[in-house]
Amino acid sequence: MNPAILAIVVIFTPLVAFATAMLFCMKAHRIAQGLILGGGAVSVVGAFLLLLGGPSETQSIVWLSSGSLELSFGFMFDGLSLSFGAVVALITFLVQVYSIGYMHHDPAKTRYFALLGLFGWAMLGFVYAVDLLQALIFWELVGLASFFLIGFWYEKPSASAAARKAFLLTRIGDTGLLIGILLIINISGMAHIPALLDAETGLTTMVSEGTLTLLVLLIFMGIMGKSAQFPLHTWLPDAMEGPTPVSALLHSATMVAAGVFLFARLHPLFMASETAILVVLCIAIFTALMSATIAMVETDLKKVLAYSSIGQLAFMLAALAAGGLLAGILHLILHAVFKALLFLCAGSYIHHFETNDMREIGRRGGRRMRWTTAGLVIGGASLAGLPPLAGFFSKEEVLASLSHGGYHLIWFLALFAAFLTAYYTFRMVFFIILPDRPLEADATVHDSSPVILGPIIFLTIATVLGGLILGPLAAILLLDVPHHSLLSMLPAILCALAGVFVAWWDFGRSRATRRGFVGAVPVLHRLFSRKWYVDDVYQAVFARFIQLMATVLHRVEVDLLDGGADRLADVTRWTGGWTARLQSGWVQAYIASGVVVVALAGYFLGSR
Amino acid sequence: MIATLVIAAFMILAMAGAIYAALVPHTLHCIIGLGLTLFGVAGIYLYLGSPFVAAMQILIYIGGISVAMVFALMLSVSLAKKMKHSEIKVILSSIAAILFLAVMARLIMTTEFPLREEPAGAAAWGVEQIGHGFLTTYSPLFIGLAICLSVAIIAAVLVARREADKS
Amino acid sequence: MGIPILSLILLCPVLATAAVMLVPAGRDQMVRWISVAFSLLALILSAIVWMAYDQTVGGLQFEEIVPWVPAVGITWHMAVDGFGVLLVMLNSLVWFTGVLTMWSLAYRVKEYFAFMTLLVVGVYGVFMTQDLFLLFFFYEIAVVPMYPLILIWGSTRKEYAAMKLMLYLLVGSALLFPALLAIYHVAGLGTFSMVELGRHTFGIEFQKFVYPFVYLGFGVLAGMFPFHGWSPSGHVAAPSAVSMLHAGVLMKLGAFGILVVGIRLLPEGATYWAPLFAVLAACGILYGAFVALRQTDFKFVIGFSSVSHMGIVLLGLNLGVLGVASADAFNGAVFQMFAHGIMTALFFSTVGYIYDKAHTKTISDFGGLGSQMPRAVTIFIIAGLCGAGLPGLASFWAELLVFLAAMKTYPILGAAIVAGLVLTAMYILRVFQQAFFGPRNPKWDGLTDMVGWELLPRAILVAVLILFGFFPNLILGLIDPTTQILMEGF
Amino acid sequence: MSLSAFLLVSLVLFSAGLVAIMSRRNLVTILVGIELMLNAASINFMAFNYYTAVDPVVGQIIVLVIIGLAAAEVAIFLSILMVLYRARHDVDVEEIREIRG
Amino acid sequence: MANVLLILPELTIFLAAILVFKCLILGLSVLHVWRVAFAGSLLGLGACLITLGMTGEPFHPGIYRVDLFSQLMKTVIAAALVLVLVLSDSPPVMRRDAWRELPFFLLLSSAGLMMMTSATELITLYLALELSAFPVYALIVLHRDRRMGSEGATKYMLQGMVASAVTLYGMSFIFGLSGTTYLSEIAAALPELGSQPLFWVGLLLLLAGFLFKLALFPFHFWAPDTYFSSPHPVATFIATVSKVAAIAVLCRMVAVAGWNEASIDGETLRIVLIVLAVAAMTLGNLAALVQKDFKRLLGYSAIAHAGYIVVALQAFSSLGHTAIVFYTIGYLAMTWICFMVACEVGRNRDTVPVSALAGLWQRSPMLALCLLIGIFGLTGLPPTVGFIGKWFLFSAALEDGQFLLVLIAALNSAVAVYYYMRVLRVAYLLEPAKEDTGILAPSPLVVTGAMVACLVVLWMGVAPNYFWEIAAEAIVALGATY
Repeated sequence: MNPAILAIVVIFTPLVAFATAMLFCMKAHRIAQGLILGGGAVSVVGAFLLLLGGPSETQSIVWLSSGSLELSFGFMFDGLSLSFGAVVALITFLVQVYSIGYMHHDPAKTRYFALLGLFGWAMLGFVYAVDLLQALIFWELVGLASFFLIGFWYEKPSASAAARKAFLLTRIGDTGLLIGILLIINISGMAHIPALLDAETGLTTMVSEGTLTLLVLLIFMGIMGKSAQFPLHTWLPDAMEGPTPVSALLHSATMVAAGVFLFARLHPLFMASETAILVVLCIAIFTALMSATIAMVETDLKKVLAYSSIGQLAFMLAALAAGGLLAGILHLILHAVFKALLFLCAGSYIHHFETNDMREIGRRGGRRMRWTTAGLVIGGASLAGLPPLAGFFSKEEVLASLSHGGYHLIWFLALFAAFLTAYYTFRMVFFIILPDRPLEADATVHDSSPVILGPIIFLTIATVLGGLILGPLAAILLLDVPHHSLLSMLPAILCALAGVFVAWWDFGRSRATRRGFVGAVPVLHRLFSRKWYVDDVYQAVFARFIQLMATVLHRVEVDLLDGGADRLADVTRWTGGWTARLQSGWVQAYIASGVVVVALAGYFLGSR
Repeated sequence: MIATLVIAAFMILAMAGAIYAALVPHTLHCIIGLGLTLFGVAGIYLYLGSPFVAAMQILIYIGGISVAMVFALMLSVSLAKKMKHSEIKVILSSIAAILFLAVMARLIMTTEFPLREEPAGAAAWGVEQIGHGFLTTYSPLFIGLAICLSVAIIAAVLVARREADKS
Repeated sequence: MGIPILSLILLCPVLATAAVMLVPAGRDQMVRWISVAFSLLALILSAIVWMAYDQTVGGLQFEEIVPWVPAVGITWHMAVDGFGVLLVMLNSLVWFTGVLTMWSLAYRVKEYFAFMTLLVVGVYGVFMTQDLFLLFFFYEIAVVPMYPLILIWGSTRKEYAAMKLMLYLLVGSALLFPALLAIYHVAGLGTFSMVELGRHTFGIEFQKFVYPFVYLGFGVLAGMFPFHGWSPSGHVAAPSAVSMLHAGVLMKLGAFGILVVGIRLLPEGATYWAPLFAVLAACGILYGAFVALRQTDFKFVIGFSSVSHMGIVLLGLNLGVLGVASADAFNGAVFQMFAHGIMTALFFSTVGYIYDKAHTKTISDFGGLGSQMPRAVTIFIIAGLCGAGLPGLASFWAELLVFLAAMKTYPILGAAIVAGLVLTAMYILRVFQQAFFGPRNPKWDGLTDMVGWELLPRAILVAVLILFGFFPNLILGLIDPTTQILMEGF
Repeated sequence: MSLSAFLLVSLVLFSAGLVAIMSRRNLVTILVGIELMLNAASINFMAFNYYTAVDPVVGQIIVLVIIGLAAAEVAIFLSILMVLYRARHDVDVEEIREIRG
Repeated sequence: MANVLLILPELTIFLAAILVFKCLILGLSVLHVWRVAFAGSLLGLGACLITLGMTGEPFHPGIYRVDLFSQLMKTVIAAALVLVLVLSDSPPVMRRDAWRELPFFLLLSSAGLMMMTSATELITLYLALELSAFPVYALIVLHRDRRMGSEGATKYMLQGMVASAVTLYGMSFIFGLSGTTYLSEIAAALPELGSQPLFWVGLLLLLAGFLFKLALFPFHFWAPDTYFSSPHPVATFIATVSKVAAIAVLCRMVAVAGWNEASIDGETLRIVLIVLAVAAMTLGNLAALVQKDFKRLLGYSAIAHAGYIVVALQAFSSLGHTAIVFYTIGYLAMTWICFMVACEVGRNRDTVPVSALAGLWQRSPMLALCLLIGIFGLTGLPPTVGFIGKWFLFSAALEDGQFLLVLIAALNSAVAVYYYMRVLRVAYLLEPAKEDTGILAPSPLVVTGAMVACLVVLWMGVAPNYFWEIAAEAIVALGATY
């Protein structure tokens, strides 16, 4: 089958499902659910068929022609898009299955599933996009889907505020991306990605080093917005207001990864500019450290996972920036798998205990939920980077690429971040499985329904066997498989184990203080728990500035422009009043003024 | 020589009468002033060679119009009552009038009119020329004047009659 | 094409006005059916024109020339190029949905529909005519009925708003009046036909002198930045269908006038003045967005968003004139005219519905409306997102093209405007959050959601937005050849 | 006597008429002013007739017409004056200022 | 015989007047008198239409000229007279015994005005001016409120007589300089005369009388007061018929100076006219902004429209004159409609305040629609003749580069929108006042008159070609006199 038609099927079935669900079966929940799941299944099968079909040349048609400008719409079937497309389709389908259980008793079920369908369409459209502009379009549609999904329970004020914040911050990032793309189109006259990336005739040859850095940094601004890197990351923790499957799907595995994917897609461009790489590395490593420190003091289960996602995304970006294309992509895929697993387990707990607080879950017998706890532990271990699991392989690759790239300081800081990751992950695990108070004996805690557990189990298996995909992925990406000596792997493993030990020391032990080593330094503790005051700074600076400008211009409108016009009208009417008073009713005055004017006119006529 | 003296006298009489009529506070004196002016103007017409028009002037103007004015005055207000004559109005109006006078005088002085070689002969001034003119070339004028006078009379009568009813 | 289809389209509203006037008093339903029938007929005819328009050739088609006052050189010269076809279709769409939106009007229905259809006559006339005098003739016919419409059927501060609107627009056309006459006399061709006037090249000094009069004259109606005072208060006071026509179509009249008279007849003048007016338009975009942030009334927010979006149209026109990226600029400007027209019509139609039911327009009164009126809210959200320039809806392509041209001509200015998009998103989302999301407000429990026929007009507009959002080449194919022709001047 | 002398006399008469109209209080005296202005015009016509006119009869006919019209004018003016007096019991120009604005 | 045929219109009107006078004397009923007068005016209109095509000089050549221009103007005057008579069928606003005299005086005045249009000799012109003025003075006095009627009449008469005296004075100078009183000979002697400043001052003084009738700037003071104080039909007559005659005479006077191709440097007079026109427009529009009385408002709008007409007059071009003739026809119809509404609404009121129009759309939709068309016309908005009329007027001015003047005129008409629209606001938005909520049912004759007038206003506005052709031919005929 021609890959283009298959791609169309993969991408547009979720859209069709979304449209039919929204328009026709708002009331019929079951049909809507079935439609969306069917759409999800078709796209999974299609994506894997495409993956098995292997890379083929891109196909596109001219979508918009204005004057000399030709913007195309089509699909790229290289290794990157096929592999990530398959992962996205798979996880979307799993979350849809999971949501059946999770959203079972929610009245607006149809709208939820329809929005998932919309998201599926947007994300897959973005992954296979061939044209920068087409990528931007689906990029913003993904943002839209996240807006609706975060604000799904719109009756909760905090949810709608979070949705608005998410949309605005991603929007700020998108502005940078849009400006970058517009400049690229203006300079190169085209937006066709393969043509841009072409070594001989691509963008790099057309433009000087300085402008290329500017363009690339503008695009990175978009990535920062979408993948929640340092300046624009504050929306991701708030996005946890949305239902947990949404957090699992969008805000950990797929949507936030779109930024990293775009980075990987335009990798040659980034590599061509030194300064850009340095900037990305610094931002990435700072984000990783910052998010890890905040996660250490966070008590909300989903918030911890959110901050860990920010950290892991920073790792991927660092790897890509350091030149490790394979490392970045591998970590991207594997992280999607085990982070989705962690979120689904968290969802299962929250679904059962109706609370996000880790300690509460632990105290009320979280560990009695066999499969969920197993998933949590394995997911946590993989996140920490313990050897046999998927996380270890991808983290190893990331650290290796950093050291190969020669960025030893960044490598060292990354190691420290890995240590912190392991620490807060197992802090979370110990909170849940080793609660400070002994469990009540008769707490009737039973594990979630099979429809929730199914995806968890599948992902657990995937996390365990994750490491195996290294070979085939390298093959499909046409990259050679890197071989690391045991010695080079040692520092990563040691850090992970140290992290686990310190976590056990602070939280696992029966006599543990359960306040974490950071508790010792109250200043740092407050800094981290207030999320480095970033939100407050934004609120104080930007929000107030916008409001101020709005008030000032509102005053300008009311007094100057509008008021000015009214003043002018009053003045005219006032002069009208006075001219009317000229009409004094006094006949002799009339005649006198007539005579005077005629005399003056006579004088004027006479003098010429 | 005497003729110029006589015409000068008539001119002065006319101008003095006019100014007197304009400025005297008492109403009846104003009409008397008008009478003098009209008499002066009649003299000027005589000098300008048309005795018939001078006669008409005296007959209609002094005989008819001035007397009508006196009757109107008697009907409307007691003769003796002297209207308060406001000074400012006189000053302002005379300024306007003098302005007009100056402008026109300068113009009259500076333009040279296409004078005829010698004034027309007496024959051209006879009454039958006027009659001939009225009936042939200027017939619409004659008819129009007749209509105009009759309309004025009818209008005056209809307007000024006692109202039949107190509506 | 044999039959004079353009005059037929123009005839529809004329006949509608006449028919409505002849309907005996009290028969409101009959009045409504007449208006719907004629507007539907006009819509079909415009669709036929769209289909029959030969896009490969571009240029003026469906030409009808009838001498009107030959002694002075006025001819009934009706013809339509790419832009004309698009805007005639816009007018038909907004008219048809406008009539449906006002279906529930009960107060003095006969006069209402008479005045409204008169307005539509003016708009059709302007988009179709190629005669300078008839352009100004129809331009004023379109402005005239606004006063009685707002005065009698308006709402907040209607008398003040109606008078302000009328004075602003007529002072604008007073500026235009001598300019058009000057163009006619200086050209000395003895004809008002814009085709000949277009061929005649005017003196540079003359163009520089007259162009600002033309631009300001038409710009006032197009809601250009410093003189937009009338449009927000006009929108707020006008009944919903009138503000649909007003913001949706009337403001495009101004922009179309600038394009046809200012840019086509006075190219050098346009190039000379373009930088100043481009900066003004850019200020308009940001200014409109900022002020919209502070508004407490639905219609005011939409009013100022119209000012902001019309700023994009004017920016596009001015950038096109500068010649750096004129193809994208002109295409973007005309596309935005259409897209913004449909979007604002949708906005006002929905707000009109909400106002009819809840009788209040202040945003803070509502809250959690999503639960009571899900359909109305969804439609409003679609319109809002289109305003925020979201892909998949028509405005995205228009704004993209204009921003593209802006980036090429003035990169810093372009960047500032693209940043302005965030502001647009901010005030749109602020409205969503305050009015639609948030806890359910029991006060509005009595509100009923949109029923079948109420949904029809809004559904049509949404479908159009999405259709041209997904397939922009449908429009660009139509207007691109005309832009090429227009571009020869720059 | 030269033509301009006559013209000056008529100008003086005209200006006196203007002053009378603009400054007098009693409407009858204002009528006097109007008569003065008409006479000024007649002098002009007679003077031009005597010095410059192609056919001298024209001026005389004009003056006769003017005299006729002046009489008609006086008739209508005084009748309206009577109505005014009957309505207001005075003929003062200062009083009739109700209609204004 | 041919001569009689030439002056048929004036003759018919005079005969009708005499007939009416006979009925007056016999003391027949008001209705009978009115019916005779109305029939007479219709006959007069018929006569004008018959003689429309004829040209000739009935009396001594040069005094009284009958050509297409004068006959067109007479037809317009006759039509206006018919329309005014339609409104003056026993109007309660006049004294009961004056009802029978109203048609008589109207007929006489119209006859005088008709004579004015074709008089081409100065003194005939003056005589016609006086003849048309006297009946109007008489009519204003016959107001039922004697105080107002007498005051209004006196003031109007005073200013009228001063203006005609000034005109006469101006005529004397022109007679002196050119030696003749025939316009054709004056035009022939123009080239040398043009150099004499006294000639231009004389011409200005001559125009004073007619600018007074037109209500242009220095002589405009009478318009608001007289419109306010005179009975409604009389005000209609003054606003429409006498204005048309004034415009006709002004066109003829300016044509004397010849059109710009042959004329000498009439530049200075043009500057004076421009200044007067701008002053009239600005003063008229500004003062009207604060008016409370509808007729007084129409007075100020008449001053403003005088300014617009003089803007075209000062162009001294055939296009300008054609535009003026075209606009006069339209202006007559528009003003008549507004005054018709004033007459109907203020039937038994001494004055017609704008508040009396309140709720007109409820009291009589037909009148409201007519008012709408009339007001849109006066404002100069498209479907009506006001728009295209103003377009041609200002086009004439702009033909020789008066951009600033046209801009001022256009801005003035934009300011005028304010007070015109306030009238519509009162008529269309407000509820009728408590005491006058009765349904207004105008008589069928008035309704037909209104329909005809509205039809003319809209027809000329939308398809002006027919009227423009006639006006152009008339101006060609006017040009042929010199």
